[in-house]
Amino acid sequence: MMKKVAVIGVGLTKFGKHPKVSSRELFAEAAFKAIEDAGIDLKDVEEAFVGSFLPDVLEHQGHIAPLMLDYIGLTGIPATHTEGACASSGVAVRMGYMAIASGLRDIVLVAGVEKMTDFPTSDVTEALALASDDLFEASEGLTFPGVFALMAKAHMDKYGTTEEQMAAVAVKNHHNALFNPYAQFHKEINIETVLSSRVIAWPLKLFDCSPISDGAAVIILASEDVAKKYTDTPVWIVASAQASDTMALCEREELTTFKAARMAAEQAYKMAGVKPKDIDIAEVHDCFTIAEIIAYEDLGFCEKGEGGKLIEEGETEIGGRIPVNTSGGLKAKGHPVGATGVAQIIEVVHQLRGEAGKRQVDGAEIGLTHNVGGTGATVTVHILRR
Amino acid sequence: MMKKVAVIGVGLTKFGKHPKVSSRELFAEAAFKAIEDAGIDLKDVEEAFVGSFLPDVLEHQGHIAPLMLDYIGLTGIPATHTEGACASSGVAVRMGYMAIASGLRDIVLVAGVEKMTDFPTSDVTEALALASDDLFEASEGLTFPGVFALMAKAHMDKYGTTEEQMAAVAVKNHHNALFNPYAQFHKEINIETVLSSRVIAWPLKLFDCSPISDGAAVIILASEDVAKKYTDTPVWIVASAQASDTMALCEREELTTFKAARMAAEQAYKMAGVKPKDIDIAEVHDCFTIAEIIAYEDLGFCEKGEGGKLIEEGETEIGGRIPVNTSGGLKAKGHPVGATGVAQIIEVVHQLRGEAGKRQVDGAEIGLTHNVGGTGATVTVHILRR
Amino acid sequence: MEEAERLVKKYFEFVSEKKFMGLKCKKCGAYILPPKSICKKCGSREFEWVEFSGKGSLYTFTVIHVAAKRFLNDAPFVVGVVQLEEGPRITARIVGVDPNKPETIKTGMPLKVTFIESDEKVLLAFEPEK
Amino acid sequence: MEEAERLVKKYFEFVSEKKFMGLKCKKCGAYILPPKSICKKCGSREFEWVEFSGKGSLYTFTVIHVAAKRFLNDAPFVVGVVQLEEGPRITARIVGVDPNKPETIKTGMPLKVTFIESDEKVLLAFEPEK
Ligand SMILES: [Zn+2]
Ligand SMILES: [Zn+2]
Repeated sequence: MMKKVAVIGVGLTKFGKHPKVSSRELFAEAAFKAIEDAGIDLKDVEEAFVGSFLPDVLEHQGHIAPLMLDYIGLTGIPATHTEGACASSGVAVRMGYMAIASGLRDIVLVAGVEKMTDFPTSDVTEALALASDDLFEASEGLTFPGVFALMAKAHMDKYGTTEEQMAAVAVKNHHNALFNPYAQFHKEINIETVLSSRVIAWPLKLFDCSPISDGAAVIILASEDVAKKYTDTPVWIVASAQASDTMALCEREELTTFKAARMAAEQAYKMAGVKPKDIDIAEVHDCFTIAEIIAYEDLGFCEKGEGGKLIEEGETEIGGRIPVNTSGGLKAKGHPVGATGVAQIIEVVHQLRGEAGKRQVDGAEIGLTHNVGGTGATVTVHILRR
Repeated sequence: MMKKVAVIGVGLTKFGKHPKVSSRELFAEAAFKAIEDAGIDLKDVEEAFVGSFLPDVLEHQGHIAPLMLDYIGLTGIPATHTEGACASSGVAVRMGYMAIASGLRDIVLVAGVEKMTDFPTSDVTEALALASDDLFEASEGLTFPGVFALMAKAHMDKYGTTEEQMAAVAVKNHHNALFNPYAQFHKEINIETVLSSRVIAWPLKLFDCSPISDGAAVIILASEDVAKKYTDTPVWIVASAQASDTMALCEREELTTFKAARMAAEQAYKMAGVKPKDIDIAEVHDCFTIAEIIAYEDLGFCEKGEGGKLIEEGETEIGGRIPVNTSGGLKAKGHPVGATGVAQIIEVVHQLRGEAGKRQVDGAEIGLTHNVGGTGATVTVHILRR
Repeated sequence: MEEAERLVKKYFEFVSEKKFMGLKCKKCGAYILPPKSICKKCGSREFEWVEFSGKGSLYTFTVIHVAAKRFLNDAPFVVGVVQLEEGPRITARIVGVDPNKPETIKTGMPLKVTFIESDEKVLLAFEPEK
Repeated sequence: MEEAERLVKKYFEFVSEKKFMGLKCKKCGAYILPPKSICKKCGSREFEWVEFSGKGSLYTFTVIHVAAKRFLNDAPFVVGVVQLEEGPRITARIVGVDPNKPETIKTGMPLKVTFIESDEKVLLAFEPEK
């Protein structure tokens, strides 16, 4: 009953520092690339969804969806801003998917954007803490890295996960980013780099954390009929799932897993009719290294508690059993929070089209994206297929 | 092809000052009322949309959709925060409508919430200016009342609209609010009250402006089959439309009309198969008195330029040809910005069910809501029918 | 009904008086913290305020070195999730331990409630049970 | 292409140097302000920076009495939309008029560009053409 949905165009800015460049300009760069890539005319876009987390707090600008669209000369159509912390644009992708799957629209633009680097680190730290429960957790001094540190410690206690295993995630992702021209970092690191970096929220150190970044990512979604008119290489979104959980960590049954990720993954696998072993590549939400290890487990790439071993054994490297974060991930590609969900989709599209250059995974046919909002209170999972 | 969508439950908090009451608590009060009114079980809700403008800036809390849902004990389901300035929850209603019209969901919760009164007025003024173009207009000192003042002056110049006509909007809406137990103000005023109040942004005075308010509004939407199971008096959403425009006023062709309102209204009338003259009651976005006068014209209740005359002649009073803002409107019911779009739907539901008490419009069958985001860069129009 | 929702404000009023209070479900007897508008166990919305024993154990913790602006002067400090005797867990500052020696802080260690002042407010905290 | 997008920053650099510059579409010749990444008239994305004459007329205006925090010290002040000779309109401070006598400020009155300092920044402003 639901219609098929294709990604027919993608556009990214380089992630990293863009001093004094406003978010509307980052958006425009990515949007024009995506429109050109799709081969559509600007006026063909019928509706738009823009994911962004903190444009009001950081850049002093609210109501950004029509503002962004206007900056590329596109007014009139419905333009909606979705916010789900670091999953703001994963949520936008799902809204765009719904608009087309329902038969309401034929061509939809979905964007993610965030401008973060023109502000002092303590301001950004304070701002990111808005993604945790302000009354009961942030108010006690818990920061956003702190949230994941609490989970890292719980995972270490329960499964014996080590700081070296976490560091290995950063090493792999920095290596992958070497081959991604859009990545913020192009610098190989080793386990020692991570272990000897300064502590941010023990046991997490600077190199366990994704950086503060600016960037925008835009995709053009289309219905089946329209997709076939514009491209011979559509990439199909075969599952779009979203789940929620408590905001406060103290209310979770367990602190070694994201329940919302497990729920969204289960729904997505069912919707796509595939199993974890069928996934060829995955872009997962490694905002902190521990998050990638937990993602392996939540997505069924390994058993619960085996995530540390999976990275240690190289199974998630390019060339391994299930390459994860070929783009460099949030850790090395960069993490302009609102842009991440769409950027993950773009990396999978590049891989499934065979356009990923030196980081290409041969024969990749099915890819998955996993976008975690804030403390894990929102998670979206998408499965794409060429 | 799209399925029919009904409103089967509504819940409101009183609008006004709720010192130190957090937005999650306001939400909970409205949500439980709506769930009880619908007669459903909490667990029947399949998805939720929460509209809010500035929870991060004002209340220091981001990622509010899952947070709110968790506070009423509802985790797991997708929970999405939409932001469209003062149309944040008008947009949420449209997302909820889409989720059901598409056949994806049978029961959806749609909320609007805003907590504004615990903060100094200059902070709130600064915050509300986030709804205008920060780089090119707010940065020059233009405030949010200032945006509507620019339009008021243009309307006065072009059509001879008077300060007395604008004042009459406030007088009517304060009168209507006398009979609305949820309204912030229960105080009759007269033309002189408005004209003699202090200037906020000339020619707009204090009583031309809607107040700063706290409040929450929740509705339960259902598909046709499910609606019939729960209620004998469903109210159908027969049109849901949204349009966008430039953010900056200086880029608009005209400053005496909201193009996005005209576009959304045209689509809504077409979708519902009705004409302006068929509308029995309307809740329109009177954030400032001039906005209601322009709304009359944009919605086709009178010719362009005749809005001032329409209020002057009493046509929009209860008992007039087309009663507008029977609830008291934003002006007297209050305007917790993110809650307004859903609250408008609720007033129309009360009227169409015949539950509006002393402000009831006899025999009302078709109602319209008109929710303007920020400078008019987003407008949603909904048409409901009993 | 409106008053029943105002639980968060009440909770923090207790904290500011250095009282560690929580909710108890009138229907099923479950203890609830942080305050919620509904008992997740049984769906009841009838509660009473009860004083918690303040006893618990350390479930997990972190040491914050890079703090948000309002807590810059406190860093480094320990934040932990505390398993309370009554059933719920709560996130709080952990004091009386050395933030510079995290290896000496043991999950599972017994704790008792205390209160500290930071950011001009009273914060909930726990310290090792002697 | 990436550089072509950085128009906003450039515009404000000009303003800070007290130069009133705008875009001119290389294809259709339309003047564009505020800067946009595309010409709305013809869809072109090729522009050149040109100095605007700074002449225009008052299209509409307001007097801000209750200002945002950063402009509290400026109030009351006049903000107007100015119809520029080149075609576009721009929102700016209007100076050289009496904010306490709005009835003396006439829409349609001829204006010329000037610059003022407020909030530690240079702001675009217009004043009556003598
Ligand atoms: Zn209970
Ligand atoms: Zn042109």
